[in-house]
Amino acid sequence: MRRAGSARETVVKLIIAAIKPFKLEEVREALTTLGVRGMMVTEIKGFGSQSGHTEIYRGAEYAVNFVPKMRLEIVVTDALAEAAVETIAATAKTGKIGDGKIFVLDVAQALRVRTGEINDDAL
Amino acid sequence: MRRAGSARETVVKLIIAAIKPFKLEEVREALTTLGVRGMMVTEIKGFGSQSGHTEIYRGAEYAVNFVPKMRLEIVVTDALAEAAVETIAATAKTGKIGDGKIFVLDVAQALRVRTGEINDDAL
Amino acid sequence: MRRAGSARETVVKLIIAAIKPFKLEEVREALTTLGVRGMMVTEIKGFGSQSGHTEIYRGAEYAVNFVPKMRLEIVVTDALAEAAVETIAATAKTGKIGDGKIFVLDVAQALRVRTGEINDDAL
Amino acid sequence: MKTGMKIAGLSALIAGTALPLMAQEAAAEAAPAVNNAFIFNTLLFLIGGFLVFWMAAGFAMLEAGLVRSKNVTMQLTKNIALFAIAAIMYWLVGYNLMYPGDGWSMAGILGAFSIASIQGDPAIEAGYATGSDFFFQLMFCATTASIVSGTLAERIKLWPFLIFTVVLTGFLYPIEASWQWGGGWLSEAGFSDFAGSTLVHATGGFAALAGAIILGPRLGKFSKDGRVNPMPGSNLALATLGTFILWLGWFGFNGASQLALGTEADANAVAIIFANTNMAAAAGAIAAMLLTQALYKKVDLTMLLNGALAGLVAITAGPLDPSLFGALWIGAIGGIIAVVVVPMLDKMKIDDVVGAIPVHLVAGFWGTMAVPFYTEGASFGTQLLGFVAIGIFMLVASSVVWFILKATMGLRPSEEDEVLGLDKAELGLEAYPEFKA
Amino acid sequence: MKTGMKIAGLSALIAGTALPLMAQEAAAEAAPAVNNAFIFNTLLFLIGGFLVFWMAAGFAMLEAGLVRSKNVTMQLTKNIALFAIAAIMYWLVGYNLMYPGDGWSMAGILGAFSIASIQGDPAIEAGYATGSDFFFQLMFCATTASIVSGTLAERIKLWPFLIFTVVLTGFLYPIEASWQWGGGWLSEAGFSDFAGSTLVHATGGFAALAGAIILGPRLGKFSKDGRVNPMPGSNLALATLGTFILWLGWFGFNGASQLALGTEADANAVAIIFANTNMAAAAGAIAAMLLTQALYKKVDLTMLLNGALAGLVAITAGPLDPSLFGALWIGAIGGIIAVVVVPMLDKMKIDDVVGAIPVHLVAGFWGTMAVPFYTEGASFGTQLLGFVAIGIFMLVASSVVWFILKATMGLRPSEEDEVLGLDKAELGLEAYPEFKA
Amino acid sequence: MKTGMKIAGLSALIAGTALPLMAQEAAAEAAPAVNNAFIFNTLLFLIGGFLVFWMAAGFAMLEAGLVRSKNVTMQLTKNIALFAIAAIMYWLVGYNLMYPGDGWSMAGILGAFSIASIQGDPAIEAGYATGSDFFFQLMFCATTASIVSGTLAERIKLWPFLIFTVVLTGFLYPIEASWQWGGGWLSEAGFSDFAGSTLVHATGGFAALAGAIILGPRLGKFSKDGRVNPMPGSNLALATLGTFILWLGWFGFNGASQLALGTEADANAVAIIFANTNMAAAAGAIAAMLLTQALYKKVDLTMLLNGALAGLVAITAGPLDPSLFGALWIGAIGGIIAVVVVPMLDKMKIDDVVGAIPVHLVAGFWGTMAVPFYTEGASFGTQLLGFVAIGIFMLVASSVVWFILKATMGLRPSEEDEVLGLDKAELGLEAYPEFKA
Ligand SMILES: Nc1ncnc2c1ncn2[C@@H]1O[C@H](COP(=O)(O)OP(=O)(O)O)[C@@H](O)[C@H]1O
Ligand SMILES: Nc1ncnc2c1ncn2[C@@H]1O[C@H](COP(=O)(O)OP(=O)(O)O)[C@@H](O)[C@H]1O
Ligand SMILES: Nc1ncnc2c1ncn2[C@@H]1O[C@H](COP(=O)(O)OP(=O)(O)O)[C@@H](O)[C@H]1O
Repeated sequence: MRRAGSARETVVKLIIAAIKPFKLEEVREALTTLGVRGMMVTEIKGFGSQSGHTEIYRGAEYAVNFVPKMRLEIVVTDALAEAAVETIAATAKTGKIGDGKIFVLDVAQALRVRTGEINDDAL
Repeated sequence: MRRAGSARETVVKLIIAAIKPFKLEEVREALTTLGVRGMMVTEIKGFGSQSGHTEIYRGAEYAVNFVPKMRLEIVVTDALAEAAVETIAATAKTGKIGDGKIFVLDVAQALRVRTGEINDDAL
Repeated sequence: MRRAGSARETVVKLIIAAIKPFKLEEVREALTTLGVRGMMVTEIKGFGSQSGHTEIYRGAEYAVNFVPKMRLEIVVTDALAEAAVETIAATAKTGKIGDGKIFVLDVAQALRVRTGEINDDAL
Repeated sequence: MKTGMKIAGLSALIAGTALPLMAQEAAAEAAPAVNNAFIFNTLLFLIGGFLVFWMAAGFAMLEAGLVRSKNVTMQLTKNIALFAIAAIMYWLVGYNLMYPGDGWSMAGILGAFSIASIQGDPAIEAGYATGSDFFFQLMFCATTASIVSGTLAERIKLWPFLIFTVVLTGFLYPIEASWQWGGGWLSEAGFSDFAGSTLVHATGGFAALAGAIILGPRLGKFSKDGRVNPMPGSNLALATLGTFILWLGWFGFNGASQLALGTEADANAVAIIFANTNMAAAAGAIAAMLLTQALYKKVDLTMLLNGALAGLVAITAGPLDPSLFGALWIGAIGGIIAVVVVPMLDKMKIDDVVGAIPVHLVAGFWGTMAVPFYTEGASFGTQLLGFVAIGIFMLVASSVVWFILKATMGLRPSEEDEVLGLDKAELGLEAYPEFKA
Repeated sequence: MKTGMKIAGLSALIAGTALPLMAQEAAAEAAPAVNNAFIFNTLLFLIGGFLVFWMAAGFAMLEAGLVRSKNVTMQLTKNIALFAIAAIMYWLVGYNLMYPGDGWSMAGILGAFSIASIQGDPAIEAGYATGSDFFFQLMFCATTASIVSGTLAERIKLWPFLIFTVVLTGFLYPIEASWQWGGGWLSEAGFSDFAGSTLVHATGGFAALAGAIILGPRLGKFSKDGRVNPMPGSNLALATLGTFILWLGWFGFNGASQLALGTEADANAVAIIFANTNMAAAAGAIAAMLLTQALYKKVDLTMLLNGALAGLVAITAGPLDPSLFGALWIGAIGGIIAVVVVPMLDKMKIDDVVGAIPVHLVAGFWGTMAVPFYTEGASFGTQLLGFVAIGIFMLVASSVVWFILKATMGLRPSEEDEVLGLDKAELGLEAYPEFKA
Repeated sequence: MKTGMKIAGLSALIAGTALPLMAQEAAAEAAPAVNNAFIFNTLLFLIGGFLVFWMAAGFAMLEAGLVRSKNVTMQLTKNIALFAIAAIMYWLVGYNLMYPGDGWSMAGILGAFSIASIQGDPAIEAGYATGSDFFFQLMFCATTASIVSGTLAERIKLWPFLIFTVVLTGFLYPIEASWQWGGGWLSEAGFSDFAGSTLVHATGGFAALAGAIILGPRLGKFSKDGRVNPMPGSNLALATLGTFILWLGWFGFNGASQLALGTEADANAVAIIFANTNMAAAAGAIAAMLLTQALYKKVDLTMLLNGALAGLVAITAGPLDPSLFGALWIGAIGGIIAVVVVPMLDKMKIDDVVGAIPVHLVAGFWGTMAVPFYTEGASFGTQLLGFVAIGIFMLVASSVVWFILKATMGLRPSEEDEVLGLDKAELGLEAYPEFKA
């Protein structure tokens, strides 16, 4: 197996996106059409400008600081990264506050457990 | 949209922190005061030195290897990163084992879905 | 506290792995033997080549796009990274589709909340 | 209470047949002996009544288990509120509208408009305590409303649903039920519906059907390409509990519909009804289980639950006369109906969240038509007549109400609210706030 | 069992009123005919008893649904354990302390100290089987204890709570209840509390109130700045199920408190009680629903549940005499009380997790004071006297017990344990271990 | 129904004992008065029957709560299906096999093979309605099957389990039960088992034990190094609800096993049984609670639940004769048995998911052997004989069936399916699809 790369050699990208839950299916389909073949999805509590509306429970008001969001992690080849980010941004967008964020990180190495393939071949 | 940056140009930081669940609210408030405007929170199972106490169920002993933790992901500007890390460290600290960890990663690009703003403006 | 490092100085590695849930315990034990002292585990929905089988509910067919996976995050010293990746790959492998992926990222800084120790000492 | 007890003890004694001494005096004063039949009949109504009350909880659990978690609080709210509404409306209007005695507003068609009263001394000659009859009958009215809430779940706002319930429990149900049980034109015509396959279950089913059509399906339930998108229930343990509760309550529903326990013959009849009711439910469950295994190569628990309920609905029109074998095949066909009709409705783009239409309407039709097989005097023609008449009345009447509500206050929440879930959007209260849905 | 049956069959026959032939012999031997009233009364106690038993499950589900998931196992443990303790203590001390007959230790104030016994031949003259009375009365004792557990949830350790339960079920409840139902001084004074708005519900409420004050609120419930921080219940489906269970059990609670079913008049009374009880619950639910909608622009299901229960508590002091309309407005006011008092307690920094104090104590007060509106002979003065007397006794007595427990073993877990949750901290067992809370 | 009512009212009147006028005529026509005992006995069977039916729901909830969430749908499916199967098989074969009357195929050993029928006029001389007896007895048959499903949970495929249930409910249970309750050789021998500690509970336990041994433990339950790996139940609220349901149902299980309510003596007996049954359950719960606290320094709710059930099983063989104190210590020992035997089974590598073997088999043995302490005529020798005889029969017979099923269709799912969970693997349906397990 190849030596786990140092920070210098960037091979693939990790895209982390927080989106509105009901957009998940749409985004997944869009990315599939784009050629993305996998992702990890986590249900998270999001905190941001959208947060902070108040609810009443048994006569007492309280602030809801967290809103449910879906967190996507997608590792893609350098080549695909930009398109993937644009696709997510376009599909997840409602224009209303709370649409979410997209972050891109560098991945030093990717590996497919089943086959041992690495980097681009692993995705 | 701007080209997703290579590893060389670091624009913003991703702070990943594992803390004790009951500290979440306190940490969130402290960060808000600091000027952090958003985060992603995930309930995780933590494994570490704290782990490994034993429980008894129906007469049989078993080791509890995982303890519930809250995992925070906060993307901040380079400028704010250090203060944010210090704030989390200070607020989450109880001095008892299991207080958690903080990790800082470089983010190549950040984007706000709603507006398309990127990097510092996206946060 | 030391200045949060820029992308240039890579101190430790973050290993992100998506594996089959029933492999979690095995992998955890293998990593412990290897000397890994902590990790964060998240239950996620995985999307990949394994996905897409169909189910029937009340007479209607539907595709199951997501399969439950365990997502591991392990921060290790540069020195340990490669061995850790190999261990996970070896232990999580069943040879069947859906075994999962391993991604390695560079971490600019690590900190132990309880003690303030950083980087290698924090793990 | 204890002090009361002492008195009770005495009165009991006096009531009790004579000890040598008192005997003569008693005879002398010609003290009228106790009419035990009156007590037995009243007791049957009360036991049957609390068992049918329990069915309200059954519907609540079944429906809460079959909706998605984001709509559970709303479903629970609707179920408990609709029961409370039924309890009040049936007192205010329903009871006398359904049982006008000789006070018909339109002979055999429209009953009396007056508030129910149960106070006063026992009317021995009636054979039972008025209060026990009111209590028992009220539960049937509530059951009818419970059926509607399940079909329309996850996409109808709280208030329009509750207002419909007011009309249904105060007017629609009492009117159509008066035609038969109030001694109206249908009973004259010789219609036979022992405990209400048509009068209660199909009636609720028709109101639900009208609502489902006018309301439309849940967002995303049917894709443009005609694909059906299942939305699995969030808690099958609750759904199963609900089914067990309904099964239990049904013994009161059918058994106490014998309306008398004062003679050996009545006691024997109630016993047969209990046994037949149980057999029909069991057969419905087994039939549904085998059929889903055959059709889909796996057992579908939700269909099995529907099958048991469909078996119960099917036997409800005539639980006394069939043999156990009769109950078995009548119930089994009910179970088959559930399995077959659920996907049919999907094809027709009618979104019935819990399968109430197959179970209560279609199996109710089957049960009504099956009566003549075992019950002398019942004819297929009259059974059909009754079912169709009530069907038309309920479809028309409830459609009118649904349309008025749609035109005035609107039936559906905004798309965004529906996607978010009614619990958060309309009630601001999640049923399982700590569990990640 | 079957063999037994044969004999039973026979005895039944002999018991059965005579066939021509046997008649004379029977008469000859002056064989005393069966006292059916004895059987009816006993049956009423047994049916009422198992319905009230069921309420223990109702409290368990209601409370388990309204606490946070980290304290569910503890809440379930407390509820089943407290019932078991009540069953034993009521036998060991409570029953004869409450029903001393002529064996008062202090006339009208303190009953007899002896263990309950139910064996032996039936005491026909009593009018009912002793065992059935013991069974029924025991359930009321347990109910009183169930009320306390909800208020103090999430922050009291298991053992001090259970020890308090021992005292409450063995002594406090039996003593105050003896004053009225045991034929003590309150009944002499003319106090009227048919099924226990004061004797059971307010009593439990007072014990809970004393505990809540001495124990203090849950950590984080009230911020320094006086803000109230809601802690939403973890499972509203369970809470709703619990409410339905309580509603069902209440028919036994109030209905069987008539204590006799052997005459047409008694049967009629029980029927009226069933209907009124149901009406009061429905009215309480509707009133709470409308009021929360008006106050908060949305329906609060938890308030609706509290409202139904408050309606039930309110009618409990006098379920027989009011008309259905009377039951309606008495119950409705109960529901309003629940909605209004819950936030009031918060303002007073009294942390009542499930709203037991508004529902059982305050609505119990209302129900007690409402009796004179429909019950002849009852006076507002005496009603107030009884409520206050019992209130003082319960507040003082339970405060003493709570303080002793606090001083000796301590009532609360460590802050860290409370934050972690009692399930993990004290029981090492989560109720929903697989679900991410 | 209402129309029917009118007639009922009349018949009731005629049935009712005479008003002065009618009296003579009545006498004249020698109109046979109503046999109230027949009605009381029938009513007892029906009430007892629906209470025992409810136990099926109790087992379903208890087991659904004690398995891991990935097997909940399967556990629910098995529980409702097994009840339905029992209902059909008991009618098809079981009832007459168990109660052959004089139609034994082999005197005292093997009953009659014929289908049960309950139609026709009431057989007054029998003392009860046939349908009510069938209904009641059927529930006992189903209970036996419910016991098996819990032990074998999480690792047996649906169909082999259901096929075993067919044999168990159609043949095994009816045969062994006929030996005693059918008036067979055991009853001749003087064996005493009032409501079935051995005939129902131990019998189910033996079938479960044979199955558990042949099936083997769940994957990962026991590590090679002999360590036991607990697999905590997924929903303790459901498990507790199930226990409350079983506790409630048990009043019918034991109480109605008196089989008669037509005399003061019978009513008194039923009352004593209710009280003793409750006491034994309470004592079992408390004993288990104290013992787990002593052994493990913390209360284990699941053991407390097992303890209550073990107390109930223990008193079932003789709920009438013991004093309340007798019920207390008999039940308490039952509770202790549960706590002690659960880990013993683990040591023997027998995987009993819900603790059914300790609760139903071992506590059933204890209850059977405890009978002579209070019941005259019962001897330890005969009790042992009966238990052993039935134990051997059930162990051998069910082992044969289990082996045949293993050899033909196989009992276990693939390792991968078991790891994935039976819900997804075999049923393709999750019980809590939205909650992250
Ligand atoms: N600085 C941040 N770091 C990490 N996640 C963030 C950050 N800011 C926002 N998010 C995520 O994005 C979601 C949407 O952000 P929010 O500010 O609410 O709306 P918008 O993206 O429209 O400005 C948040 O719920 C949170 O999950
Ligand atoms: N090497 C690691 N990689 C990722 N997360 C870790 C690592 N070590 C610890 N953690 C996280 O930090 C939490 C606390 O760590 P632990 O060792 O238990 O206590 P402490 O941080 O006080 O030494 C763990 O539960 C885990 O979630
Ligand atoms: N491009 C990707 N980015 C992030 N996670 C991925 C990606 N591809 C796969 N995964 C994760 O790995 C899991 C297994 O991948 P899959 O393609 O199903 O099987 P295999 O790894 O054997 O090819 C997926 O369920 C998903 O959680």
